[in-house]
Amino acid sequence: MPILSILIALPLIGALIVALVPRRRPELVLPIALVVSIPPLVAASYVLWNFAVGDASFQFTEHVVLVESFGISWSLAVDGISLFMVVLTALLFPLSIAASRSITEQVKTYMVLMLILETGVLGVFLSLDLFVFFAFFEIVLIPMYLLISMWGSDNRAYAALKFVLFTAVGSAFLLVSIVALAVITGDQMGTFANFDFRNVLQADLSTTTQYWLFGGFAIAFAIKVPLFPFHTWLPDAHTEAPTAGSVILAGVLLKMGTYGFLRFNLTLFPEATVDFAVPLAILAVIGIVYGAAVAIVQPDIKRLVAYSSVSHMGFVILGIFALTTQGMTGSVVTMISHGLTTGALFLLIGMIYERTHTRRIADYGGLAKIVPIYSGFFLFAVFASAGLPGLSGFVGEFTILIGSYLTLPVLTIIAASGVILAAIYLLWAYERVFTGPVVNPKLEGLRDLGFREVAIMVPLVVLIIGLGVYPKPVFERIEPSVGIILERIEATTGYIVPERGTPEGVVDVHYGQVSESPDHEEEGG
Amino acid sequence: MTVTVSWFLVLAAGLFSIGVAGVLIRRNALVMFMSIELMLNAVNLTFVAVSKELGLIEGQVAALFVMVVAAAEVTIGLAIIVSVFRDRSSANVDELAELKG
Amino acid sequence: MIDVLWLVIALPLVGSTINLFFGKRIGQPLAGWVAFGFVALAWLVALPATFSLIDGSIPVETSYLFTWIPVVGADVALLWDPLSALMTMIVTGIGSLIHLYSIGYMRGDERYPRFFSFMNLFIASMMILVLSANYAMMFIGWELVGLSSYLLISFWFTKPAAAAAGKKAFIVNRIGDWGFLVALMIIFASFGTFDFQTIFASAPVVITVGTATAITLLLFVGAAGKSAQIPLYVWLPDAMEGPTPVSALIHAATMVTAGVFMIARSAVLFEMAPTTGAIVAVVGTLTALVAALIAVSQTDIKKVLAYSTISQLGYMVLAMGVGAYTAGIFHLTTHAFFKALLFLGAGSVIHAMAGDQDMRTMGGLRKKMPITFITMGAGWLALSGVFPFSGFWSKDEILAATFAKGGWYIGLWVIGLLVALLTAFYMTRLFVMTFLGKPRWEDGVHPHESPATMTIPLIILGLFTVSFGLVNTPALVAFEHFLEGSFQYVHHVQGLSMGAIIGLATIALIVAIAGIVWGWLKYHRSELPAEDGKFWRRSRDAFGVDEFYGRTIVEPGKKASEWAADVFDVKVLDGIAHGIGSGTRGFGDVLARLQTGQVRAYAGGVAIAGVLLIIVFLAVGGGF
Amino acid sequence: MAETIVFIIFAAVALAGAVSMITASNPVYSAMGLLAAMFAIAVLYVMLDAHFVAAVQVIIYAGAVMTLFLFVIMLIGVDKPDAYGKQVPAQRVITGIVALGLFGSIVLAGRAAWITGSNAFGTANLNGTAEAVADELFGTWMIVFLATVMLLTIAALGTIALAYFRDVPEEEMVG
Repeated sequence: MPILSILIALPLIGALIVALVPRRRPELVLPIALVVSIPPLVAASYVLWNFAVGDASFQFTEHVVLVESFGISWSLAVDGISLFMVVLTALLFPLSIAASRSITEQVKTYMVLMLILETGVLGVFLSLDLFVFFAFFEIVLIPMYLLISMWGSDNRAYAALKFVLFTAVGSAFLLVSIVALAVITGDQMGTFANFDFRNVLQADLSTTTQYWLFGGFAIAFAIKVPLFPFHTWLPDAHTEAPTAGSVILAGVLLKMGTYGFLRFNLTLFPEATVDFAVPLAILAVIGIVYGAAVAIVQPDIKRLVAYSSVSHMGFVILGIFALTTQGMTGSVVTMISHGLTTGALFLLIGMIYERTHTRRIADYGGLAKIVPIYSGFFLFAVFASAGLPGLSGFVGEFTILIGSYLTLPVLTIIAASGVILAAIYLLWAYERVFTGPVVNPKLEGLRDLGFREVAIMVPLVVLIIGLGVYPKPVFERIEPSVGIILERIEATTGYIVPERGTPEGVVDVHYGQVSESPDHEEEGG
Repeated sequence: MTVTVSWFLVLAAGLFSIGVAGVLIRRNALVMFMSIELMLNAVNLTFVAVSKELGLIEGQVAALFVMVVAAAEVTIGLAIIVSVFRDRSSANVDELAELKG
Repeated sequence: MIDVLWLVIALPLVGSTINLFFGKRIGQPLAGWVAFGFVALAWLVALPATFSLIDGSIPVETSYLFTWIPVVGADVALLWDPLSALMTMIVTGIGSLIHLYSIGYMRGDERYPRFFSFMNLFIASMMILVLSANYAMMFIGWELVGLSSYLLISFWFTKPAAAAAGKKAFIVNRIGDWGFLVALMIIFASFGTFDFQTIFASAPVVITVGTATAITLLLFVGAAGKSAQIPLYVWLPDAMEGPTPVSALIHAATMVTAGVFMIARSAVLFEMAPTTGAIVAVVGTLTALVAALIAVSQTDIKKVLAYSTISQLGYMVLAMGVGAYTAGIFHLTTHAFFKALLFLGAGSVIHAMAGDQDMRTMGGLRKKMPITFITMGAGWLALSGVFPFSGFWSKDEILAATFAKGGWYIGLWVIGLLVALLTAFYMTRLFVMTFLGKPRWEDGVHPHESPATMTIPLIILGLFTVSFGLVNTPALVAFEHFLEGSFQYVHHVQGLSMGAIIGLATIALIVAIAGIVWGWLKYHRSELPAEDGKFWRRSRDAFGVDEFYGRTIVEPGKKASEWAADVFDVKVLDGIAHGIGSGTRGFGDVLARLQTGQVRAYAGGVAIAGVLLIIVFLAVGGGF
Repeated sequence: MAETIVFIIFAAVALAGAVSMITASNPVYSAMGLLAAMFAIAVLYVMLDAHFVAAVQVIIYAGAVMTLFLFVIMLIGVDKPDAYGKQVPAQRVITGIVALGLFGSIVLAGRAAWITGSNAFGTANLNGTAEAVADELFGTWMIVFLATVMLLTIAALGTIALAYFRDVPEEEMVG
């Protein structure tokens, strides 16, 4: 059963079904869209359930040749890295659709675009053919542009255009690099071009070629992530987008950038990766501190969360380019966790925005008294985002920091200060919005969360706690896939991954067998 | 002095060049159109001449296709000219500068 | 027996969850009893395991629960050794009493169940911290107690001061956590594991003194945050905005001692780094002194106790610095009893005074609330260091250990004595102003003794305050003997004769009594003495440290952020993007001028280009 | 020899017609010039054994297309004498240079490739009858032929559309 193709097709079929809803019954659109967004989640769960743990290779592979002479094929597969991105995508879409009740104009178009967007995102994470990957990468742009520009808030036209232009600039570099890579590969295989990831992987690239291609890929993905200093589209897009748009943008679209780094930059251009790791890590650390610092003084709550994304994604990039197993695994976990926590934050902001129609922090105050359930959820999301241990954010960032220190000690120590800044901007915002006396009379009598809204939040809360307390199943699936990326880098360059930083002489004391004698260290040494 | 195919070709080149000159100097859309037709004819002449030289009938077939395309083009082109003329009572192309950047 | 230890964490967590979701339905005061029940149950679970450890029937053991983060080798595992057993007893024992006390104290608060939910969460977090078998898990507890502390300080969040205090506590603690986190990175890079037993067993072989110094200094940054040492102590006085039981449990007895606990836990590493030890000792002493100097002038009863807590934590940290781990932990224990007692007593007084915390409007409460008076009297004498109350024994041990170090440590010892004098003075001031003299109550206040749920904990704590010091006297060293299991890799240096110990104790006692007499003479009179003068004013606003931080760190930081947000991001980065945009548009405008709209111009262009192309082809192909 | 004379005469007619077409100020004279050129080219086709093409040339071009041209000229009116244009002063000079340059470069480019040299021009027995052309056209080029059919249909539709939907508001036309 070509489960991955089915997975990609399901939202598209759903979009078709939604499109068939009679125009006279707009109230049916949301329930139907919600229902059709469930099958992809089921399919993704099926993939997650049947994913073989400890297997580093691609699984559920599908391969159909599309254009023989150009070497283009419909080639899909998952590994430990894309697996969770797919599940995250399939999870966040139903939630954001459910949270889109405030959309009243052209609901049908909206839902159809959301479902097409889902197909695009799933395609990005699943396709192994560079051509198809690029196609999906671009397909994602269009619905997102329309979502922002049609259902966004006041400044939406500017934000949508900025989003598209920034991303399109990156895409141009990406396209050129992909084509160049395909032609080089094809040349070496004796055909015109070849876009298949596994063939591209075999291509013999000179160091200079690697530099150029790495640069092309890196610019595209760095804009998508976004890495400092390419981040300025993000606050505008996040702020102006409708709630679901922000959730998807932060939750999965940004991950397309980091995923691209992992899947393509690191895997295809090992030499360039080793040489460019430190500059990129420096940008990442600047992004961590800068994003957090700028977030502190944002007057708009959505902008604040947007800048916090810059900071969090900086951690992800740092973890990736630390080139250690821990750092990279932590990065993937942070990608998941950031999708959950920032998704939760944007959903919550959307819920209060529906009631008050303002995002300005200064307009709020004392909300905790009026809407206690809402405040409880918000505080939870705040702490999850601030990286409180026991919740998902910490697991990823902690692993990144521990792993990155092995190769980039100074940068990592600076990056760790992002943890302090995160507490500052999040708690200060919480303080201003939720505590103190109620100053704004408009806030009196605000409705607390209803059953539907609680039902949207609960899955996220459960997953955030689950990932924070027992992340082992996730780590087990990611680690082998990350391992082969590093193995490849080790095999082709002189770089050596610091395994666990274990020097000579460490004693492995097994649980329950601790010796009482102080000269215990001689046993192992 | 025997006629060779190259004579026809040189003639075709001349006709083509005259056609180009016509497009460039005339401002009447109709005459410009005629110049284009002349250029197409020059090309046809080349096709037929080379067809003769190589003994291949395809050259003549190509000439026929060119004629068909030319006919279609003339139909549309003249219709456009007529409707533009009806709109502004002029067939002067210099007055049609809507595409000016 | 150790296999059920996880219940010590799980039980309060269950209690917390029950109160969070069903607390409203359970209602007052039953919700409080539920919370108390779970903590007491946790204490009961830990009790037999502690006794087995005391009589040596079970060894020091790690109980593995499950793997947490496999790539960094972080497991969820519990370490049951004397140190964690002691902390467990303190946290669950005193925790139970304070829960019991809160049942009465918080009566009538509309978020009553929420309060108990947070309190239970705190107990669970603290248990994670003390029972952890590795640094990673310790860090979880470390941060979670910060969370509970935040939630409880800003419990009355409608007061802006309470909300701000909670935030300040969390952020300042986070600064310390940064140090802890970096220390963890170095530990992992050096050892490849976080497991205590492995690290302590192999530390002397694996790491150099330099690495040990780096690790311990960073750990101390973390400890300074949590245990309120210079320069990170500023959050603790503000934390008094929380309900008084919270101050007693978290900000006096248990959480603030986490830093001391962590240093004691890492004793092996600290032993390897004498430089760190010296820094720790100096910082501890200075903190003790500065806090005591501020405490003497405060008029808010809880503020006095808060600065007193900082000062006493300074003592404990000093003990850690001079390597007197047992003494420090001993003081931690006795301090937990008497400071919890004092806070609960203060809470009882505040309760009686209908929420008033200003000592200047108290006085003469002795007759109105005899139980509170007597128990707080015990706390006063203990904290002042009067023989034979518990505080005397533990404080004396620290001072003796400092003296025994010799050299410039004698200076620290002198400062320590000075702090003891100040401590006795300000505690006498507090006691006299509150309970003795003439009533200075405002109109409409009718003080009364508190209900039994509040006085019973006071009595129990009072008994411990009086007697607990006797478990570790120069004659009977049961406590030290018990803790030996935790410091098996630490080499002890003992250098004082019994005569010297008794001599030093006598000096300390004399100083304490001098402080009491001084305070008594100054404050036990019909009129309160005027406390003006430069020192009093500076001391009352805590030497302006908060303002200093505001001026030098907070404001410039905010300015920098604003600059980055409003100038750099918008003008520079977005400016570049817009510049590229308008540059492209300008270039387009230039090219647009070529688009005359003249068909013949276009045709001419095509023709010229055609000619040129043919010429180029000819030239390239050699057609000329 | 006769061929040479025929060629020279009709080549001269073709060139003269072409030149008069682009120089005549009255569009009707231009059309007449083009008509002459087309007839001359048809004769040249016959010389090249392309009988069928020659016939089509006369019927389609000289007949249908030129009639259409004349019809449109009459419709628009000839009362507006056409100038050579005055936007670019040196336009005629430039045009001359471009045209000459084009002619020169084509001849130069063709010089090497053109099949000069052979005495009798071309293959003797190329049969450009309707039958031969039809064999080729409806055999090998069937699909292309059908495509041209579609093209013509579309052209017809387009013309109808242009004539039919012309009541568009003024501002939108200009917009």
